[in-house]
Amino acid sequence: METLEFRFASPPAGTAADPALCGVVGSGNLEILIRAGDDPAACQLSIKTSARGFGQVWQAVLGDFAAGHAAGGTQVAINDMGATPAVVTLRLAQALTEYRGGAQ
Amino acid sequence: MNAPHTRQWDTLRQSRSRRLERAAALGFGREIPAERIIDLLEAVIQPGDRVCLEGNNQKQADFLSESLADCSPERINHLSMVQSVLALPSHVDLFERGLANRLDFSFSGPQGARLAKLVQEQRIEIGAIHTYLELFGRYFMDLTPNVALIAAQAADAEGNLYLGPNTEDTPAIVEATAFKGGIVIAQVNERVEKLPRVDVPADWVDFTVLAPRPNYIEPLFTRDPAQITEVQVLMAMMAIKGIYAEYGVTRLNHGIGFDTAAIELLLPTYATELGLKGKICTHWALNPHPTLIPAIESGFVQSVHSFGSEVGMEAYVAARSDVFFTGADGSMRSNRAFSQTAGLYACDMFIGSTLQMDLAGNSSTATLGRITGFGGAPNMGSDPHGRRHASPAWLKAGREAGGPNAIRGRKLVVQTVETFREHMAPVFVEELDAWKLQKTMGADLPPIMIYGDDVSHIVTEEGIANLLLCRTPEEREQAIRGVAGFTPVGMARDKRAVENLRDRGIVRRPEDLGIDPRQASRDLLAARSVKDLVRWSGGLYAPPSRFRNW
Amino acid sequence: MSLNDILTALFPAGHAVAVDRQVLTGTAETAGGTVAVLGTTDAAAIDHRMALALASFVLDTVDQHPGRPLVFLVDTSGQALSRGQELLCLNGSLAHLARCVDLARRQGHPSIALVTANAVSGGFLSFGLMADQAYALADAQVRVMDLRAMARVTKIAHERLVELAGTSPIFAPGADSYVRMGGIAAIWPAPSAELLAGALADAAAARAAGDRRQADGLARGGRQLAAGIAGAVRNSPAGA
Amino acid sequence: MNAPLARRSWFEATARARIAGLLDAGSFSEWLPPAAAQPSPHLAQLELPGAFDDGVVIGYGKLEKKPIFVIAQEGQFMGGAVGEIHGAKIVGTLRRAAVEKPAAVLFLIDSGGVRLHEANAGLIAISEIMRAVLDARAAGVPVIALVGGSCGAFGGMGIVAKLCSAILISEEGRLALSGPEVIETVMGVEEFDAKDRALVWRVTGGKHRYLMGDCAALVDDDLAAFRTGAADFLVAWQEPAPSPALLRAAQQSLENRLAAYGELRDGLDVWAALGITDPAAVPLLERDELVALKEGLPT
Repeated sequence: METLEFRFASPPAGTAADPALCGVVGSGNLEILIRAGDDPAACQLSIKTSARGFGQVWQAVLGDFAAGHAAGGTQVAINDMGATPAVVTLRLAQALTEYRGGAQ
Repeated sequence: MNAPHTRQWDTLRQSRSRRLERAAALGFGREIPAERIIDLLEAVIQPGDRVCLEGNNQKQADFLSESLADCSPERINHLSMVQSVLALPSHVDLFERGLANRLDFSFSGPQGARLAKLVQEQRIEIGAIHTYLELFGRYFMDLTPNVALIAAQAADAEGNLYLGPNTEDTPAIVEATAFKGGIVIAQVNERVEKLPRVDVPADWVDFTVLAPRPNYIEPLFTRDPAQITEVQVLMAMMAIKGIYAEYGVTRLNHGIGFDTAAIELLLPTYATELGLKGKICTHWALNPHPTLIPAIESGFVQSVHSFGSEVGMEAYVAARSDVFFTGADGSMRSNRAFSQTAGLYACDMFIGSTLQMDLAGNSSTATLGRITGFGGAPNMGSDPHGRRHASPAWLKAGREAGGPNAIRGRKLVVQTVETFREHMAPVFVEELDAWKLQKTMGADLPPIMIYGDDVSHIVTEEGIANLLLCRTPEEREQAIRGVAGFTPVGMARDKRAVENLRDRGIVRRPEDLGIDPRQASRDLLAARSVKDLVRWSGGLYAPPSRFRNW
Repeated sequence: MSLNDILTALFPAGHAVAVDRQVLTGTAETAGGTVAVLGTTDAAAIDHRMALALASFVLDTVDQHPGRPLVFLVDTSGQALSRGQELLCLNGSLAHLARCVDLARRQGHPSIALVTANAVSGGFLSFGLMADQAYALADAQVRVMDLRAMARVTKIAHERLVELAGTSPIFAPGADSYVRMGGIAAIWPAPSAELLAGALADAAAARAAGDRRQADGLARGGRQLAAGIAGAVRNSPAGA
Repeated sequence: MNAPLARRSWFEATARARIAGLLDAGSFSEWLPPAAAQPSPHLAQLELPGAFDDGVVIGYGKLEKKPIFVIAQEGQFMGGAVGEIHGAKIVGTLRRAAVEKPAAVLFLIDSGGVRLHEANAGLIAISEIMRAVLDARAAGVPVIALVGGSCGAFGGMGIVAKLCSAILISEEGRLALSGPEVIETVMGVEEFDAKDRALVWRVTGGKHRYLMGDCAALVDDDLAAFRTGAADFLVAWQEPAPSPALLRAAQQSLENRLAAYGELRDGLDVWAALGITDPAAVPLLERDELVALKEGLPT
């Protein structure tokens, strides 16, 4: 297992009432928990992943997410069981939508 | 001038007669008792013979294969084997036990690792790895069998054969062998008074043997919808909206796999919502995929011709004779040679998946330490220059590739892949493993399944790359990198060049197609379990036990 | 140690315990009076017949001898591994046995279990662990699975499991671990009438206190989370 | 035909989706929700990522306006297996139910039993769950097991299921003690061919358990069907006080069953012995047809 921490600048996501959880820690899948963070202009992420040695890929995937979405002011915790970047990207988008109350 | 040497012009026929006489001397008639099969094989097969062992994609002459492997290597050796598929352990036993030493084939699947080992130990000489059609073609040129060992469902008293729905390769094998002085031996599952239909006439068959158990048939094309992922649903949506709809693809073949199963299961839902019923996917060269049932039941499909059958689909196929090719007896007749021909010449599109793709778009399913071959994909996944008839999809693709004045069309050859496979293995690579494999195996060619210059589109979760519209090798490379996601190949893209390609519609993202990835839910699948498929079929589909959860 | 030696050591005042195909049932005399003795021997793999025989004996005791303590002697390698057994819902018969032990408790029968040799998973769950308190002889094997099999199933290196087993009672096989986890009350160096008398004396109090195993596991340092979590659930806001 | 499209599969749904489909819309509140929880440290010690909820979701809500406690195991996380935190969450919920007396506890079981990575904690936790189920029931709170997930109810959780007031099961659901793979590994493929899935279901599957009376109801693999099934069951059910008479009757019926079918090895044989004229057709029957078949059987 590997633990990774990232912080990216991102436009503010707006305030959400409740944390949101998306996905399940199953083979090739992951769970993402989004809750309010302390810096409205940054998205903080912490990842625990079963697959070692993919820090650079995570950085690229998560960096793209933070740049492409308004995810500032959030704290994102991920438990990963070998999800591919495609799944991670999809799940992040779903989790953020849910966090912001289902708004598209 | 000397008197001309009198040449014998019927050595093949004479050889055949001697073989039959040897069998007769042992007391054999045309019906061979199973327990004496080895005596027969040792009587009619000679050292150095070319033997075609019917190993198909699905149906296997397993009893004859095991029996041949049990023959004495002192009496039978130096055989040259020709067969489509090496699927069974006994297929490789022949080489390990010293009966055979040369092989021409198409696909080895599960035996790929043992085969690679034998090659490295120089205990087997591989003539070539073919596509199916190529191999069948060579049966009628320079690889005509002396003896063919085939599998049939039933024989009658005269020796006529009924092949059942899994006709597959049998007609091609028998025709090549029986009409060039060869011997045809068939294992049958049953002897009956009256056959449902005659697939092979008795005078093309020399011997039949009632096998102790029915021939093995692999349910190769059954994909459990429960295993289709959201990412595969997303890619299927993109393929349908960005390729099927845009080109109006009516005639096509789907490769095997969950990616294409997802497309089949989106036809009754997503494609119908897009108003595509009747406009796409009407005519197929395809095995009876259980995942096609919902599309058939929804009225999408007019016709399906099949390479082989699929275990459990027999009753369904028989009950949908407007769609499938069925005999007067009601049951399906498949035929790999004809269906491959249809796939090559009569289809506007092939779509399939691969394990690796390089920057030129070459794709390969070869992995180190395994020789697997590629079956029929290279036939279907190639643009046939011999095609002369037009269709809207073919013309559109041709004009995209060659400009408005193009003098021929193009087949759509689509590769659909998630950028990473399981265990984070990248699909997009700088160099295919096939090149290393070529070196270690000392082969003439790297085992490339589909050549990059045949590929028209690549679909990944990141988007669609239209290679037809690329004008330079550099553009092709950036188009491929532009959909290669977070693989090293994808991350090494020239971002400005890719954005430029996107502006020109060469690279298209889901949002460019009006698709929100968050809509990619398994709820869109017309069936989400094998049980759903059974329901769609009205109870006619009877899946094999291993696919059941009831 | 043979079953007879164990019975003699536990019940010097005498016992009438019969063994029928690995199932033992009977009575014995203790300082506190007659007790019902029941259980299994020779690492029995519990099947329907055994579970029903034990359940029947518990029900008979409840019917005929109100309040009589139950002493379970546990030697089980787990459940019978058989298609025929599963066909008739083996978990159902084991659950039935557990319900009978639970009923006896509610009807005022104190109960203790003594692991004499082996206690493994399903067999242990169905009666040994249903007693008010469980004990184990010093050389008894108590486990879900041995480490080699566990390494195979979890795909974690055997060496790593051995290493962790030295420090963590969470998965390390052995009666010691179960004591630290709160699942077993104590380990007996040898079967003895004195220890039995003490255990029977404690059983009534244990019965009244309810299931204390989480608290015991916490107090003994083996199971540091369970008690707190269960308590947090109790104290979470709102409810029915 | 659109029947498959209308269904929302229980088998496929996550624990959270099952709860959402089961209870009155919007009525569920979670105890120890992910944001307030920590994954299992024992898994972390073995270098495995945990889940915030440790694979089980607990809380309260309403079913047809009745107050309900819910326990839902997540079969996709480590096979729904019971570890220390997972088990303690279940035990805590059941103990709270015995005190607060909701109309029922709905126990959505989807588990292979003990989590081997935390084997001792898991085994003891299951024992605690067994006692807590019986305590809740003795307090008059029905505990209803709902079984229809991909992991079924196996091992200790198979025993727990059978300690509940009733089991509602789908055809896809399985209920047993040892997994077929375990039996095959130890006893050989002749004893139990785990790859013969039709056989696995004939021995452990929902239809067989329902026909044999081990499960109170057979429901379709559909969230709405489980909801309706649970609601209907609660309307009709009065939780009985534990009594020797009840267990005597159960003992008698189990003994009769063992005597009658003890030598059989396949559901087909049992169904024939039950008086079903065409046992081979049973696996293909729809739920309603099977329920009608069972109701028409000689008793």
